[in-house]
Amino acid sequence: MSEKLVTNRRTALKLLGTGAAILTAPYIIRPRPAWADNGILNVTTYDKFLPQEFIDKFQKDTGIEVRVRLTDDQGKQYNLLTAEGANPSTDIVTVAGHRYSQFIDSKLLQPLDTGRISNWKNLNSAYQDAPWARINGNLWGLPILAGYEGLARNVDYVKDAPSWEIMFDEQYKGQTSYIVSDFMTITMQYLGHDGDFVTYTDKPEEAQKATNEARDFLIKHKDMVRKYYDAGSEVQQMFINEDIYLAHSWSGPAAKLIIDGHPIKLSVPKEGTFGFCYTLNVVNNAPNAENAYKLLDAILANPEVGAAMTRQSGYSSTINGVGDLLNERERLASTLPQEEVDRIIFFSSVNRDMKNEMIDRATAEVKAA
Amino acid sequence: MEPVVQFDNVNKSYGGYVAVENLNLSIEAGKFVTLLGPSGCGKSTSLRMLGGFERPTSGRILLNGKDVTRVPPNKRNVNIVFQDYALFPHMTVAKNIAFGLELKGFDNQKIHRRVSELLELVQLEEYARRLPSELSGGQRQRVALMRALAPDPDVLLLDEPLSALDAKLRQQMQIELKSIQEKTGKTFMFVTHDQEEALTMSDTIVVMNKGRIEQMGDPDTLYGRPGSVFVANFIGETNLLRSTVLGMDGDMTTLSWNGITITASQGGLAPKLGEHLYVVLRPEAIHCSVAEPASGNRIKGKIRQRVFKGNHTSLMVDVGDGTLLNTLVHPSEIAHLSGENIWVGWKPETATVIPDRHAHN
Amino acid sequence: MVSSNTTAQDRARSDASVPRYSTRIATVINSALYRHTLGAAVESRIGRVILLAGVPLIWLIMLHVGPIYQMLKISLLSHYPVQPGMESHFTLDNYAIFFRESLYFTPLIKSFIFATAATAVTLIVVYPVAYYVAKVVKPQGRSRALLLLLVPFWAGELIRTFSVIMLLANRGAVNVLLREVGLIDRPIPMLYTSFSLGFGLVYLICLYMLLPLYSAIEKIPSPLLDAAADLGAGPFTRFRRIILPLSRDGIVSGCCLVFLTCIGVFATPMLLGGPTTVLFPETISGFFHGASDKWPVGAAFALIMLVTALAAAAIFMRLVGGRKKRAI
Amino acid sequence: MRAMFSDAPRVTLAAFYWAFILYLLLPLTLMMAMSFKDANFVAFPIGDWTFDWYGEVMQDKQFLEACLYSIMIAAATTLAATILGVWISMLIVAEGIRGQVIIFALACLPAVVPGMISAISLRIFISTIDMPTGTAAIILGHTVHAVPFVVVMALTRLRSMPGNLVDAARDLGADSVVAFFRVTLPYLGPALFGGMIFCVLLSIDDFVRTFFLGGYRLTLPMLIFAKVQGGMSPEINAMATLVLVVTAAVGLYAEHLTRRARTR
Repeated sequence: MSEKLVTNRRTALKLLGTGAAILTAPYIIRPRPAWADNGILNVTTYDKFLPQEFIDKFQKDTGIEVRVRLTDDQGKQYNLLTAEGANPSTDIVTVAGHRYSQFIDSKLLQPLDTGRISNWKNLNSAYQDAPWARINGNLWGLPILAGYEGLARNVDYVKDAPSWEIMFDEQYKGQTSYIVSDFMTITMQYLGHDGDFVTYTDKPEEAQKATNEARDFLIKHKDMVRKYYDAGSEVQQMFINEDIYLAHSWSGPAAKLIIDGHPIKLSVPKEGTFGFCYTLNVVNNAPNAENAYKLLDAILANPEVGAAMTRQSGYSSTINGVGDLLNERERLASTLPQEEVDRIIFFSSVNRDMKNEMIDRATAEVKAA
Repeated sequence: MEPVVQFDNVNKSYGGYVAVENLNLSIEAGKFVTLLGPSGCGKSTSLRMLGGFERPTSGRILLNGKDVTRVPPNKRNVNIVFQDYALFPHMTVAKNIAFGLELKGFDNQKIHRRVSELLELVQLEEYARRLPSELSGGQRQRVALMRALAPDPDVLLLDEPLSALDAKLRQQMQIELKSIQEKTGKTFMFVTHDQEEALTMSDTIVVMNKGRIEQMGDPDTLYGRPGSVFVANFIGETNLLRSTVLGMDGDMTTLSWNGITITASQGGLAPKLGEHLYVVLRPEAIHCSVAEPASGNRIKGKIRQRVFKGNHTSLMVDVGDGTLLNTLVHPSEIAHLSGENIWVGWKPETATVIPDRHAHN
Repeated sequence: MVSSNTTAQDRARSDASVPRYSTRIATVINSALYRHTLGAAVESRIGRVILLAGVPLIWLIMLHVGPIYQMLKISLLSHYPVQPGMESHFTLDNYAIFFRESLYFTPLIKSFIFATAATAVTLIVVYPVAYYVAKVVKPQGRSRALLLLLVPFWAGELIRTFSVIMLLANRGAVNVLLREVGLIDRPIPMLYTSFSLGFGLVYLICLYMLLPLYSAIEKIPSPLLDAAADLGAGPFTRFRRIILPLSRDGIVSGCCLVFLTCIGVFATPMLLGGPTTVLFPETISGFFHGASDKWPVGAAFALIMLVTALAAAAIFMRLVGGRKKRAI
Repeated sequence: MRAMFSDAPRVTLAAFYWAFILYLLLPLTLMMAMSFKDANFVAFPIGDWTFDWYGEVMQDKQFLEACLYSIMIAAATTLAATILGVWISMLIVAEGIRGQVIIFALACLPAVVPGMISAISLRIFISTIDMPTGTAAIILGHTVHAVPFVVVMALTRLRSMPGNLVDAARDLGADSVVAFFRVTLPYLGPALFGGMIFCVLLSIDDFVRTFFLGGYRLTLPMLIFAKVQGGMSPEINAMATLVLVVTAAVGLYAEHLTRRARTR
């Protein structure tokens, strides 16, 4: 009892003082961040998007060391870049179309100077200066893969699916799946509204009404759903395990199943759907922007890279000459009949804040219902 | 000769509670000293202060003449045997004993020799590699003792080390403890609330009550001539006869008790005429008989209760007005005491007077 | 030469019979280096306090409180990250949102119910296992029995989750087996339900219950059980009166670990849940992950969850753990 | 009669234990079986069997590097978290320190924060102290996450430690430091073993903190998550199987060694 260790106020203050001293110490000893080195290029992308042989060759040709960070999710990428603020640790990020404007709005990307990419001509002309790709007067990224939100079905159980209506058909109760936020916009289309909010400029009440209608519709048909999913690998697994027969799916994951020989078919129903591109983007304040352009140029010069990306993701490549490198099945999986292609609208960049706000909230409400 | 341990006006209080008050105590080397008292009397606190685990509120503690009041336990040459032994559960018996030696910086051979020697002393050689959890209570007790003895302390402190043992083992350990103390010649400072333990082993007993020393002396003195009602009550069974002084005669006092006149030894007290005193009368000093004893103090009584205790029988004798005297009778005599009415008697010199301190409390 | 050899051998022989004691400690603590640094520090009370409390307090304040403080700051801002040209000001609105709408309130309640249920189930399932390993298995076999329980956890959370999917899916092992045997002709949907979520969650976290329980039960002296049996106590009485109270420490810490982990659970185990199992962490993560990102609201909600979860754990510890009984 | 009754719980417990083992191992057995499937996605029925995935994994430089890197991080995390966790628990049980409940709550904080939030706040935090991302930052992040688990384990045991063991050590000449290392720490042994297992598992399993705090070197979960993103391929099962088999072998070997050391 007499050996009590009493922390009185003075010792506590001393401890705090020491703590503060240690806290500030790093400000004095400023280490030079390794990623700011000149001969380096930092890329954040998906697994197997950049083939090892390509990287090896690029490193040999340019003397630039390429460091790849693998990602699995757009949200994490976005949050990481945001948290890093003005000192990003990466030069190139891979952004999916539906996140595109969010990255741009948050000033995480820098405009793309196509003049610095001599192989820009190798990009499929449809993507070279597509209207949806130009935001605030600038091009922001190099489109590498194109995809769309499709209706995937197991053809052993679901013969024909001309309309999104089938997602609400009692026959397939408990056998469907979708990403809530994405399918919400499709449902708006299905119900005759504008799922991309382009026409709702200055009409928030109308937008809200349309959103609520889609929301209530999804809640009403909640028993149709086996599971709300987030990642492509989940919907693949559910199809393979026959947990579901029908799903709203991005074209890539479904196409991969088709390539692997599963009885899956992907279509664009008559109400239409949305399309998007994966883009490679140079990060705002990128420490090695110069090297980043060199890599983008090299990617365009080599259709093998595009082919690898297609094989890995299932999406179609935007780069000329890639189709020749794919086998029959791979090509088929990523092709649609022209009439269905015509139903695809690319995501716009108009009214994003309104759309995101309303859709996110409605999504939470659908999930919680 | 200088005492090994000296408590010099030591006080210890926790907040408002006084645990030890004005403790002055000197202990000679080689003695077996027992601090005896009920729980909460301050005996354990005193021991822990000597061990260094508590710091006195005021006063000094000297060890071999040196002031150690502010010296931490690891720097004092005293060792404790804890009540629950506090053996290190993850170390073998040998390693437990060696612990203090390792810290003293002995070399391996020397530690080994000392450990073997100590284990031999308590006949635990074969248990050297066992863990404490694999030992019996008595064995653990011995290991704890040896662990504390190993570093050769100036004083060995024992904090009620026998309380966790069963009655039979406890008696056995009392004898063993005493013999180890004699063999090693160490100063033992023993704390207990068990008067029997204290009487069996001690050279000196310090009776404590409410943080103060009540009386201090060898077992004979404390038993035969307790200095206070508390001591008389605490040590052994006793009859306390509240009496009034009628007169003095040399060492003896004549008193009036329960309507009769009795004589008792003064025991160093100087009684005044008419003063109220207690006469201490041990049960075994009382002689019971059918016939009236020829001499000494005597009174007629009725047997109210007989309690057979093996080697003797305890009789509760009503000597009038419901006043009961506790007496001890040998088996050889009990046969003669078949009736209810008997005489009780005792020799005057076997009874002592002590002051009536209850009046002050 | 010869003589020195023999003494060396002698020494070797005698060394073998003499157990080795740690004589180095004395060398270390008597060295000037030690005496003037650590040794001197523990001499004084202030030194001991600094030695004991210094590093832990700095660590706790910097790395446990620091990031939470960041979150607190963000949660009080109207906008974060602050965009150029936009003003961010102090507001309590992010907290008010939580109390205003049952949309966010319900998942929190659900989370608590869910975590409590998961904790209870885990405790009931794991307790007999821990007891078996700690008290029934012979000491020599104990580490092997424990090892067998530990092995599956090295596969990683994601892999274990997918293993559960392969077991419970419509074309998973159980359904395939039942169909082969002819018990069913349509698969039973087991996956993506509360059942599969519970099954998987217990599967993922039972270790956090197992180890504390094991270390608590293992400590109970076996003679105590024998003594109780000797006094005629049946297995149930023995369990209720002796084992259960003595393993209380383990139950409390195991339950806390599991409960706190379950409350904060997100991502992987969610792969097993159905459309109706929305938990609070998922709601929070929506604010960080959604397309319109709202860090301040997410941060505020995270703090609300943090405070309520810790409070729940504290109440639980107070109720079950009782007073700290420390022998002085 | 009596013997029968006292055996009944024993047998029931054993049966329960083995049922539990089955529960733990059955899904993993399926997972391992899948690693031999000759297709790009895992699913029943397995159909054609192949060893090719193992060949691929064994040659995958990325995989081996990621394993080593993860082991390195886990080891450093375990060491740091164990030291800090024990230190914090010592502070919590120390006599005379006030606000122990608060210290305990602070120590538990990181276990409750959802991974994503903890990762973001740590990322912002390390940039405010100007610490670069990379190995050190990952270890720091993992340690923060693992410390509460060590604290809870260590506290459970410390609370049941007889208080006078330390007194006894001090009495025999040990100062507080020696008493801690010779008595308290060994007494904590089994609890620390459990705590260290938690540390290793938490570190090896951690993905989101690693992603936010890491540099460009892959850890095992980062690799696996990235692979899963491209579809659940048997390749991932082969990786997990290899990790599992190797850890089980190492565990058994270590157990064998300690057993031999004990019987000798």
